[in-house]
Amino acid sequence: MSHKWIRLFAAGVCALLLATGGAQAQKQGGVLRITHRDNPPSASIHEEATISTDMPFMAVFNNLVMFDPAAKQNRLEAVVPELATSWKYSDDDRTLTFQLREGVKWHDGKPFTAADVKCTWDVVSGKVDGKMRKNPRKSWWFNIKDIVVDSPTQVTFHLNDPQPSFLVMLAGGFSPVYPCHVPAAQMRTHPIGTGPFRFVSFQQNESIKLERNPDYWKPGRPYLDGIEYTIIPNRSTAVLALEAGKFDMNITGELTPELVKDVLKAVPTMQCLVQPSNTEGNLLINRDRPPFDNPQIRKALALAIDRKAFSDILSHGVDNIGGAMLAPPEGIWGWSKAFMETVPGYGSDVEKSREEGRRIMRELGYGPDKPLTLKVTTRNIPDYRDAAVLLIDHIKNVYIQAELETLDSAVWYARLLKKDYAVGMNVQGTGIDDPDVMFFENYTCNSERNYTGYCNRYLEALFHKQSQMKDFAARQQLVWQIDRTLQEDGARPVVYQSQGGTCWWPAVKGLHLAVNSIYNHWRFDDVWLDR
Amino acid sequence: MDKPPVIAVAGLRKFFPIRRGLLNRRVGDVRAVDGVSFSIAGGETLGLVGESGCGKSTVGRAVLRLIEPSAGTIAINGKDITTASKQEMRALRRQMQIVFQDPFSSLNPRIKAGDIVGEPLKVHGVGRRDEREARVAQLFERVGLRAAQMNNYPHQFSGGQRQRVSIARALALDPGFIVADEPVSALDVSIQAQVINLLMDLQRERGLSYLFISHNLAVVEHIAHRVAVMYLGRIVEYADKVALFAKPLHPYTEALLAAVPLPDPALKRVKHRVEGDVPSPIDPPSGCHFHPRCPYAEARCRSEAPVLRDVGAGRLVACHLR
Amino acid sequence: MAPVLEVSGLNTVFHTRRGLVRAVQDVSFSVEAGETLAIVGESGCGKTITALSLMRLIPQPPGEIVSGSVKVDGTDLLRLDDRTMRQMRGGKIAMIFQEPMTALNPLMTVGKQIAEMVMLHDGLPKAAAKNRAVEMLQMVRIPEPARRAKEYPHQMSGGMRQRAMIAMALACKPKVLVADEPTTALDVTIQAQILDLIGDLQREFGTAVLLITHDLGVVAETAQRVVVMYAGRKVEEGSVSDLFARPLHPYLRGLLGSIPRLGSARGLALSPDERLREIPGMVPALSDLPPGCAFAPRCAQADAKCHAQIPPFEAKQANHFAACWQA
Amino acid sequence: MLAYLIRRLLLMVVTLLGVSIAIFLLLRIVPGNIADILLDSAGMIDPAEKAKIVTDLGLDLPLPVQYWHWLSGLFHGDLGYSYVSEKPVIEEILPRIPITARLAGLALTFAICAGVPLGVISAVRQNTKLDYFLRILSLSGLSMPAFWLGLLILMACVKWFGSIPIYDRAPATFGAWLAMLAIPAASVGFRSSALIMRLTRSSMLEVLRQDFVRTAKSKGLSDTAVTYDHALRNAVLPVITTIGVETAFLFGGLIVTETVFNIPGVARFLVEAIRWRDYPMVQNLVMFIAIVVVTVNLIVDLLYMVVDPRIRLGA
Amino acid sequence: MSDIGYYARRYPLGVAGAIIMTLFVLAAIFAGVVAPLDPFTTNAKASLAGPSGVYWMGADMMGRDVLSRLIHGARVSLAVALGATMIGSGVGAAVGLACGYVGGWFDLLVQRVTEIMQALPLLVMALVITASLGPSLRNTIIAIAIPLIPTVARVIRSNVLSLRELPFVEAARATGMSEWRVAIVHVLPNTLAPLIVLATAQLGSTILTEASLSFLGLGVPEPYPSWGRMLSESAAEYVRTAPWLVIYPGLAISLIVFGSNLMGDALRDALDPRQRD
Repeated sequence: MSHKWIRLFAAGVCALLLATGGAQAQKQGGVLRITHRDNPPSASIHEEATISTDMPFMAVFNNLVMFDPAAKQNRLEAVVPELATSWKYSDDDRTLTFQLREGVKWHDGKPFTAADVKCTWDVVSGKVDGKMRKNPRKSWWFNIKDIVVDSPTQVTFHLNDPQPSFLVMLAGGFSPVYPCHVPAAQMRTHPIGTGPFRFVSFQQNESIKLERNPDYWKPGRPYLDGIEYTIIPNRSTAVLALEAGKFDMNITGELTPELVKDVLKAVPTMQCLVQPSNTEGNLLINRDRPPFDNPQIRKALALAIDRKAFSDILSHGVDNIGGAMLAPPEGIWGWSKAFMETVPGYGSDVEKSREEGRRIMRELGYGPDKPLTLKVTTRNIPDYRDAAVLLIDHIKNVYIQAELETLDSAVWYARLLKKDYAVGMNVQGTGIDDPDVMFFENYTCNSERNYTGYCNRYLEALFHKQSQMKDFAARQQLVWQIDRTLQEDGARPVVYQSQGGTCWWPAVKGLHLAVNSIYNHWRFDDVWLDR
Repeated sequence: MDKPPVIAVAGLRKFFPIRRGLLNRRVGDVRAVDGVSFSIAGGETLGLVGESGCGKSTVGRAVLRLIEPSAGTIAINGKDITTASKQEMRALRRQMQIVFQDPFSSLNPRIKAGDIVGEPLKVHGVGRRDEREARVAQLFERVGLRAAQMNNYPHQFSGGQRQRVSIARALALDPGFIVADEPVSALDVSIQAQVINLLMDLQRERGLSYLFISHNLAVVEHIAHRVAVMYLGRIVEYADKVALFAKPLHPYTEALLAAVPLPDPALKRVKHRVEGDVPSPIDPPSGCHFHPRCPYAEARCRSEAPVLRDVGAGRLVACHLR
Repeated sequence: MAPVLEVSGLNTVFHTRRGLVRAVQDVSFSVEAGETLAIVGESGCGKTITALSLMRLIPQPPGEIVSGSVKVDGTDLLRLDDRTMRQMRGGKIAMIFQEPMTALNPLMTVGKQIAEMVMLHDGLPKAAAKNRAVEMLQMVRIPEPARRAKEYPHQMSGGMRQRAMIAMALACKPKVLVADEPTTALDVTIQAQILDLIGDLQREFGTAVLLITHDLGVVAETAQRVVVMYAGRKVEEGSVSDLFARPLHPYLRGLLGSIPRLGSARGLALSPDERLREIPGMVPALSDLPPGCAFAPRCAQADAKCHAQIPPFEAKQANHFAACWQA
Repeated sequence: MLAYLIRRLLLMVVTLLGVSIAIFLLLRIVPGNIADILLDSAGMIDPAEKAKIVTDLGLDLPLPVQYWHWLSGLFHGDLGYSYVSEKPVIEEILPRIPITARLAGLALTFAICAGVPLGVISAVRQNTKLDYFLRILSLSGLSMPAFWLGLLILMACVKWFGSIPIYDRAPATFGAWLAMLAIPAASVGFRSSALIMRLTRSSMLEVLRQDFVRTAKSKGLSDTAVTYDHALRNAVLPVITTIGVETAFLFGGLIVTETVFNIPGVARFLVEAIRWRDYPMVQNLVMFIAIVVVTVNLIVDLLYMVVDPRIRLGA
Repeated sequence: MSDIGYYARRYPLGVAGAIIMTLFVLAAIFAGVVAPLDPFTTNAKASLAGPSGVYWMGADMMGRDVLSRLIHGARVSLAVALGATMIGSGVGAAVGLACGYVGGWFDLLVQRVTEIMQALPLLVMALVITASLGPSLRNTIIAIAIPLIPTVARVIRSNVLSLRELPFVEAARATGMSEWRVAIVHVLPNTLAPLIVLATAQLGSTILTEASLSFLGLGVPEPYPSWGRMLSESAAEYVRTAPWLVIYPGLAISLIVFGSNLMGDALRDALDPRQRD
């Protein structure tokens, strides 16, 4: 099977890279040229929720803590110091104190202190109005009770409840420390960080340029003189330019597995990794509106989906199949294969599921001559449309005759808010492979991202319960159960978990990527060019 | 002569504004028709002659109020139509019709000849459909076409036949007065005679009055009873045909007559040609418009415009010298 | 005196949708230096095509000069190669057209258009050619010729334009001037001026003039000899006095009878109430000619023979030819 | 003459004012505004935040007030700030203009240089095999979508050179610059050249039928002299007029071409700005385009006057 | 019957265009019968299958038959072309007629409006309009039709103005006809020839505009297979791997526009005597 081959190859390349990475002497200099897929809405990571902002600007900043670049999976155990030199939990696990690095300077020369940390999380947790236009990850920080600056080099987070994953969230690429003295508006156009690279320019739809920060606190880093992102929306153009050597790598996860195969055919020495892109396609079912107020119909709909076909078509079989949480082996919290077989609609015998679905529909009075007609609403973006087209094709099997309605991005959320849809095809990404992020962001009753307004108080209690659990195995079991309930309830049936490819020339050295996140490894301070 | 003339025109003017400059202001006028008066009695033909640009066609249209005259009065059968409303005008059109010069553009190419001729009847609600058709057939026969040709489109006719269709259309409502605007000048010589004869026959039969506009003096001499000669928007001479052609009084009339080539090589005429071109009506010469070309012009002609005055026997001339 | 222009057996056809149209059939004539020959006929009789054939300006295709010869000073134009023909055009045989407005290039000054001719044929340098243009304009009696030379055609009146056309045509003193309806678009007073001008210049240069017209009045006043054409063929030829006094062909007789004559009011011609004599019917389409004499269907004297056979063009009297079985 | 110019300029102002109102209103009809877009880019946020954005940007003001703010800003030379990049609009637009201008200039040059001579040849050789070939060629030019042609060119580049032209703001050599712009310019200019060719052909045929061409021939001028000295000058007059119309059309071609070749010019930028509901950007860009179109039309008219004495000197 | 032969000889290119258009029209009408496969059914196994006996022109990523989608796509292109041209020409003609007839302030106003519309590139206007109406077949038609109106209106207006001066119109007025009747009976029918010529010429450009809009992501949405969108989707990824996805839709667009242009040319030659060569 071809996709296995890719994975094997990618894994091999990774291993090789890691093995040889340390052996060679690093070279100083050179500009890393990367293709970018679209125009980032702004340069402010805290205000955006897309890789388009996260990847190019992550190198401008530092976090308190980060994932060990060498660890292939982003998880609690892999969290290592960055601006924080050490951290310590109180006995009740409700306070977390960080010792901060000394002598770190912002790119504008001002010193970095504990106040900056407090400022940043006061704003993102919504306690203080930081004049940000948007704050998309407020739900991540529900557990912060208070932040106290103990001294310029020490800061303490007071939490409502114990939360092991709190550190994980701090380690993610979406959690940089922002300077207190720079207004939010400037962060959107000209970000100031402490990171290895300084912001130079951001030309809309054209390019993003970063340059080496000579005052970086990590001695001898970074190796690169700068990083240049060129925005090329057309994937094939980007790939051709990459192959032609006009770029060193492409923006992460943007190549389809099919394209990766192509790149490798054209340039066999090219390094490529196909990995989950932390995005999943799911169904938004309007459970407040007939006929989907009937759980039976929701179930029939879910039973019609052939997840394998989605994976086969959208990624030539590479896509993971799973629930809300990213499936293993890359994912930490996803169902095991055996467990998945027990979840309705996930069984390997699709025909059986569909027969069940048809039976349900017949009981409700539908049939081949009297199909249920409805509209499948989705955004006018190819990824969304493709999935929706497949969905429409699949649900024909349970006597549902659907028509596609595509919406402009500008109207999509307005329609969702108004609950003006029957079934929506949605694609969404999650910054960190962690149940706290997934559940609280998407499934709590009052989260902004809970598009369908799914609200299950019992499950919500379980969200909190798992959040506080320290024992991994037990917590994983509970997460599986929660995920199963979510799927069975048709909260937002997950259809596929997509994979994407990243390719780079062998000259790019010291690049460390994790398999369960595309958002967290773009500091580029270890990367060097062998030219 | 108690009966009022079929048409009486007095002081007719038609100025076309000249707009120039920033605000498209009216900076002057083309005095296309500048004070023209005449009348035509029943069964009479008035020939209106002059060279191109003299305003004769404008007179023809203004008389019918196809263009609105700038000043002057027009009376049809004693009734002043100058102020008639659009509605009234439409009704009045039954009494007056027009025949145009160009036999190609004067018929709608997309309408059958029969319908073209029948259209005036339809517009004025004359008769039932079959009655109208019969009448059109009758008209076709009268102007020398076959009734079967009613179903033909204009392009299926020759120039002379088209002009016959035009005449039939003009006759449809049985008007008393017809403006014939150069009706034969676009026709071949051998066809001209057919149309002229037709027009004259119709006049005799129906007592029609014609305003016969033409630049061809020979044709006018043949068909008209009285003749008005126009130069640059004004009538310069107005006389009975015989008198005019026998002895033109105005130097312009004289020049015109002298210029017409005669189809008779035996006639060796003394040639006295006028010099120069017809001046532009936008900026006509002062005084008598003709003075720059007039071999007899005096100082007075340059400064003072001569009025059209009676020189006896109903003959009018606008010249200081005659 | 030998004729300057000698046309014999000219046949020009057009290949059209409806098939072959014989626009000019077997036309022969000659013009001597200083002489004016008029070709007269109604629209579609082939007179303009004859003129264009002489100049070899028939658009090919669809037109084609099938046979015949056109000799200017003994040189047969129809046998010349293109290059030599170009030298003849304008140099030996020049032409003026009906519409002086459209016949002049609107984007070129009148002076330049004349100078171009002189430069081409007399090889004059530009400055001299310009002077020559002004001289020519003066010769055609255009006031202020130097100023007028710098004007564009649209700035001139119709009469002036036609004068400029004449100046251009005569600039290289051609042997033959073909004038195709030169005054039809002009007013009578201007027409008289232009005809006078052509006559004067003709006398001065000894040019042979071929005058194409439909106006019998113009013919009578300007031509010495006349060719009458009908449906692509010559039907009558003779001196102007013979033709007008003793027309032989019923067509010409009809034409002369059908035109109203100036002076009728003075008793010089028809009496006012007399009807004009009509020629019945209409000019036949060249693509659809009757088998015999083309005029037969309109001819009161036509008999069976007329309808069946084309009459030969032959001398009926001394120097007076006609193509009619009845004459 | 002066009066004519002033009149034209005044009419231009009226047109531009009309354009400003039209685009202002059209944008307001478009569902969704920048707040929705920002909400989208963040994957949905707090409605309160959305409301704040709307207030901050003055999107809740009455439309006439918003319009007046924009217009009065324009008169002071202040184009406002981009909603997306939050940079002054002028800074966003200015650097992109030369890119598109060069591309358009190159395309137009190509179009004229190829279109006019081929049109003349086609007309002079009317109904020959060459004419048919050129006519079919020009019709194909009019039939191919510019972006498809661009894609085909890209595919050919990949096939033959293994590479494709990637836009670079500062190419090393003039040759590189030309190569980089020439391909997209040719792909967008092909259509214009086809149009100009057709127009030249028909206009030339029309002129060649006219009396003065016959006069020129009767003077003994060679065919070349007749074609080029007499006919062509008359024939290009209508062609000049279309160059004005073509500018507006060219811009449409540039939108897709810049997209296909990833050229960061104003044309593609406009599409992005519309997608982002970046009102200040779209409004000012559209105004800019309208000014260019109207100005080009004015220049074309003036050019026409220069070339045609009938208009220059009054008919 | 001989007429057909005549036209074939007189306008060989026009006849070729008519044949192309007829084929497309037939394909569109009988898409359901002609198309070898269902254009909507996805098939994981055939994803990106190259041209073969089953998939003559290959299959797209979803395993849908390209040929069948092209055949069904003809419906979209023709619907847009005919719809937009008819609306554009109809409204344009009405406006032009009204301008030429009513004159005065109405004419001035409309002229200003057309100037405003012509100051905006057609595609830009269509872009903004589709954006404001939302993507759908109907809205795409409207968005493409609106920018056509000023062109048509201008041509018809000038046509009406010159027709108004023609003697036969004057003659109609002289019979006492009302102005409106003159306009409808005498003027309007005589503008039909230029209108048809113009409309045919526009057919092709409307197809191209729809393709451009769809290429840019607006235009006719799924499930209608629009050629422009087929191209834009494949252009993004398959320029090299699956060239059949790029070549065939582009070919279809070019061919139909080519056909309509050929036809338009011949029609213009036949209907507009001035243009006759």
